[in-house]
Amino acid sequence: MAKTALQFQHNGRDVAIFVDGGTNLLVALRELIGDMTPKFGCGQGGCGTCSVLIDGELHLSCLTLAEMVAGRSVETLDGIKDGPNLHPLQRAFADNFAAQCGYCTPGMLMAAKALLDRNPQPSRAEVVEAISGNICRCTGYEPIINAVLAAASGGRARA
Amino acid sequence: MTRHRGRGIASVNYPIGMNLGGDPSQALVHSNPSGKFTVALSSIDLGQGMKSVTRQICAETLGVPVEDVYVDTADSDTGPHCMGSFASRGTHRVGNAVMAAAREARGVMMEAAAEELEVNAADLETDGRGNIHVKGAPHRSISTKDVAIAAQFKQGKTISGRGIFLVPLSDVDPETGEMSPATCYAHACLVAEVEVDDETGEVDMVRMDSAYELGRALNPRLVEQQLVGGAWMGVSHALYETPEPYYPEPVHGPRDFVEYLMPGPGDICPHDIAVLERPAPDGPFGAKGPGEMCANPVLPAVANAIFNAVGVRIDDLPITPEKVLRAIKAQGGARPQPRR
Amino acid sequence: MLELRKDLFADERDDNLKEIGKGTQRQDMLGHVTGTSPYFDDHKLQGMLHLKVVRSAHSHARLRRIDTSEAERSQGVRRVIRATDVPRNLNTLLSLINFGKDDEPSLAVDKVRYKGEPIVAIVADSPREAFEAIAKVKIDYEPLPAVFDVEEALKPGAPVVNEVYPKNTFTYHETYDRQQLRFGDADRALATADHVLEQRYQMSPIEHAPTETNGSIAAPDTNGRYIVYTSTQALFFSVDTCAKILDVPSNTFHFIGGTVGGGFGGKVDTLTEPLCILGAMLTGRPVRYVFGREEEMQYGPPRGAERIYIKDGVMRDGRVVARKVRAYFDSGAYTRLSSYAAVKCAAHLPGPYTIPNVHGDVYCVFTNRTPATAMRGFGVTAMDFAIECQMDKLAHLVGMDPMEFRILNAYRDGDMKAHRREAKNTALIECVQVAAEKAKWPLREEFKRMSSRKDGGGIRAAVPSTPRESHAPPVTPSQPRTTYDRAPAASREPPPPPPAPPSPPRPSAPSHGATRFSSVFGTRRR
Amino acid sequence: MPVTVKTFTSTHDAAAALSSDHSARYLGGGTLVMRALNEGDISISTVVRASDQAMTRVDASGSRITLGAGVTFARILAERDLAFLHAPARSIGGPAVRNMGTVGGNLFAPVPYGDFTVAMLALDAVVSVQGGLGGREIALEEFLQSRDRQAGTLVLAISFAKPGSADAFRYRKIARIKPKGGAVITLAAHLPVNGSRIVGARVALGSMAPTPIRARAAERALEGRALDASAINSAASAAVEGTSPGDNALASAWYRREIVGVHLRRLLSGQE
Repeated sequence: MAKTALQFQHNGRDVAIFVDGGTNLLVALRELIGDMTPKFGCGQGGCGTCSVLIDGELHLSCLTLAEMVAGRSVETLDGIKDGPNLHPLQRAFADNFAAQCGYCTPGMLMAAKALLDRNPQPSRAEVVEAISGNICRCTGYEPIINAVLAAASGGRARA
Repeated sequence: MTRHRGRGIASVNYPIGMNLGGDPSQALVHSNPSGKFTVALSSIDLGQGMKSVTRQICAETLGVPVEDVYVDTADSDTGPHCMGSFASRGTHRVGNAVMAAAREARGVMMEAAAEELEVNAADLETDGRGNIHVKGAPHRSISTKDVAIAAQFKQGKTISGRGIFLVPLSDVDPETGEMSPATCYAHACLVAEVEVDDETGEVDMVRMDSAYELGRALNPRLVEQQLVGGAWMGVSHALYETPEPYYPEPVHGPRDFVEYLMPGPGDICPHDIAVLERPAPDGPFGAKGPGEMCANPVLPAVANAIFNAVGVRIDDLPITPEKVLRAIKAQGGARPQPRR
Repeated sequence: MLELRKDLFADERDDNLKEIGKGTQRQDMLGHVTGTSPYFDDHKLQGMLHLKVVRSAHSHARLRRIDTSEAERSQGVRRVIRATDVPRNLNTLLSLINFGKDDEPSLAVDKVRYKGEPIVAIVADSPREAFEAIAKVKIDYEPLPAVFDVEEALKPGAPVVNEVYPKNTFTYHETYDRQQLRFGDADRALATADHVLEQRYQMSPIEHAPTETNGSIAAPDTNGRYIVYTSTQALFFSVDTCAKILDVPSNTFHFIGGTVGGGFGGKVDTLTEPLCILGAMLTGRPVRYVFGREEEMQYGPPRGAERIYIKDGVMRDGRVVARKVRAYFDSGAYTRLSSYAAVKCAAHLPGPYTIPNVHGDVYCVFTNRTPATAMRGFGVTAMDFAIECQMDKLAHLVGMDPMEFRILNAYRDGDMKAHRREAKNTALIECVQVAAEKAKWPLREEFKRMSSRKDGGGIRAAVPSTPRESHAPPVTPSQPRTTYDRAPAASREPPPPPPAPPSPPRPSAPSHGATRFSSVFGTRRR
Repeated sequence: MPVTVKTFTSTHDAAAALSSDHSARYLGGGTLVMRALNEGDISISTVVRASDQAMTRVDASGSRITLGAGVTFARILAERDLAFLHAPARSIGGPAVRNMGTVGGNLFAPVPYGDFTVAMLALDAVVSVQGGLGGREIALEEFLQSRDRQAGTLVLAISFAKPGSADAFRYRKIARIKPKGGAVITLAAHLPVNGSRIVGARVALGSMAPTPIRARAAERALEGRALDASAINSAASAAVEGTSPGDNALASAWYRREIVGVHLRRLLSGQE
């Protein structure tokens, strides 16, 4: 069976891969590009740990047909650092101890980034809404909410 | 429509480590020639902080800064045997094994330092900042790095240590159940406040106040992670979760995170926590283990709070709106109890 | 918000420490926030194959015929693994510590005992091709009557779930159908108590729901070994379980794990590793076996359900004088770890209280559902729910404040616990006091002054006279748990002697004149 | 066999491809079809897409509103003219699902999904479909009754009259999990008022039957009356009439029947 050629921007870099029909973006990123930051959690759209930004919008890579990102820009957690420097959200997650097992963290960070990119000063309710598609089984969400609020206010102090 | 508030409490204890003991864990600690230490374990970090807490235990025991220690977990070729990460045994069992290994390694390190400083090892102490000096004479000092280099290249010593911790297996009397289940216990008491809608049976969490006694909070931030996340899981168990909603009838089992109910970020409530420390005689620096017991008091505290709010006892988990509503209807309406 | 109460028990601690007690950043935090922490599935291996299992459509059925011929010819299929391909296709997890009998196959042989039980494994080039082959496996089932309720399972004539345990209960001490706890004379104390309250509690099963599902990747390594990346919570448990099932020395494997996306007890069972390694052995290629989310939720083991009956005697002054508990762990179709939890549960009775008469019977019961396993608070969570709801009802019954009621009954240093060990290092009273303070819950002065370190022991340190029961056999072998190793395949245990008959599941009728409460709380009867 | 992806510029060609291949499914936002593929649904072997821009068009300027089937919930939330639909759009999934999920796909989403369709049903929406033989318009209620047979047709758009006032349309999703949870039940009401009387009341319910349904008895109780306590109470008591809810993981049929009237009363009286 013929594979389909696919070109897109991955964290600002042009990439070209060949995909089988029906391949989802999560598999394409992990297995064909080698970007392991988006995780598989359900394949159903329920956990958000595979979240990526497509043209700046939050999407679930496991429910995205890889071919649909042709010519578009895909941003993953692997791309949010500024060189060796952590993104303010990454710093805030660390400062607020907002990760335990760490498996939901990539998706949480992308969901939070999608929020702050559009709304740099969100309310707590807006933060709650922004991460509502992401499941965390460890933290009870409170430190994650605090981390996003801390990153938004630019401060590092605990909320 | 009326919403009623109520408060309920529960107090619990929890045994630390595998029941009856017989669950050993081992650790290996060694230094590289720069005086940096590696802890080799086969224990698992599944988010509870195994790597971090054993790192602090090792650093404290060696007398070096935490930055000088790195914990490598879960490689069956390099990490010695460990029963596994369960039964609240990580901090207690693995922590003790790491302590034993670090103590042995520290002994060699102090001997090597003594040889370099030409003093008796018993007269030396660590400053916790990477130096070893003569007690009462801080100027007669050598860095752990220089000790490591000397041990490796001059003295031919390995700065390393082996540790194991084993609580011997207890017998169980089949007739009376006489046994030694655990060597120490953590404790907790939690107050839950809820609001119950008497027309729909919906229960909202209002707040929680709690006290947890954990022997020693080796790292208060990690303890907080467990207690906050664990209480969330307790609420989840109390009000939401089940893979068999019609148990024991095996029907309508959830298949995804929409059907499997767990509180979302909009369902959480403030939780004020106090941590008490009554050191366990056999815990590493007195520590017990907060990981498992943190959820337990929440379930009954929530059930008891619902009774206080509307006067119904739900003895069947999870306490769904349906069960609350059925019980309210069966008693002819909400019967709020005296406000506590 | 977390507050450290350093003022309490300060005389028992040396707080002059350098690293301990600091809120040091987690060693793994940088890895977590950069997405570089290595989970098992983050290993990309050349030419990886994908393993999926065919699961039973029935809760209980005989397997008449399994036809895999069409599946074997299906596109992309590298290997179909059947029960006969598994070297030692019968295991129980705790056999590593000599506890229990092998009762569970990796792939079902003659019958299936729960819906979703693995029957055949498919190893294919892609997940899609594995799914297509699964649809081509033809299984001829003969459905059998199933039992789902723990008390139904104990009735005579109930369907036998697992022939290794024909009474549908785990066998303790090679004889008993339950773990007992006997301390004092609960029946006599109940007869003289001011109030008696008997209640039924039901804990639901719980899914661990870690964000990372169970899984492993196994690959042939150099020099005839196999490298295995795994989500296990217990590395050597998994190594040794695989060595036993695959009948090879444990150093055949190089297991790598240690960074796991949540477990909560759901990753102790070595669910994927044996078949994954077998797939690698049979194909000579790397094989990946990862649970889908629905598989994780429905066929991955849950925290087991528990049904608990508690009958308490309490005096008007609030002292609990007797506690009688009967608990049933719903183990599902196989033992896994439920047998262990029942002993832990018995040890936990009667909760953190000093009660002079305690009587416990804890059963591990087999039903036709997904086998249960450990979960956070294993053996205790459900019992704490039951005990603490019961304590609240008792306080209400005698008209006491529930906090003060707990302080009154709390165990203290020097007290004798029901498993006949002295209580030491207790701190329940202080927890209640501090929680009350935090919650602004008023306590009377005398209760504020009470202490775990005062007024324990003395008469409370005694082991009360405990009547022997007539049904008990004269010989009482000790717990058959001794070593961590595996017995040679030849030395299978002989069939066990018939277990003692289960006690009747229904509460016995009131037999004395004290004030009683029916099982519906608050309905007073004479 | 790998899946074949066929992308067409014309909806006509896409519809023809769909109707000629029983293993073909139309891929909208991916939340249904990609999930099915991920979970091993081998009945799907062809995925059909259409790049026609009409599929993503929003026409909200006049009194009749038309939403292309490919319009996402995020897009609706970005349209000020569609403010009355923001509550149902926001009740779908989390932000990522709203960026992906479409109005057309929601018509096919089984319980406990498909909340937006409940809102559409209360607005008497009409579905434009393109079959193998041609296009036609079907009332949404009729479309839902025959939904199982619609897999081979391509939904192009959905249209409905804009409510006369912001107050005339009400929507509420009862979920256990906040802010994103599956529906226990979903309620939508369109109550156009002429003078002080309701004319053409529409009440739609989700999770009270296998597909969203209209609560006709509740509608009758409101028709021609002012929206006062008495009318609201009659509608609330009648809400359960004609429904056939099922048990599922989120709630039982019993519970749904018990609370549907309570929540309808709260919705109509503006209570939380």
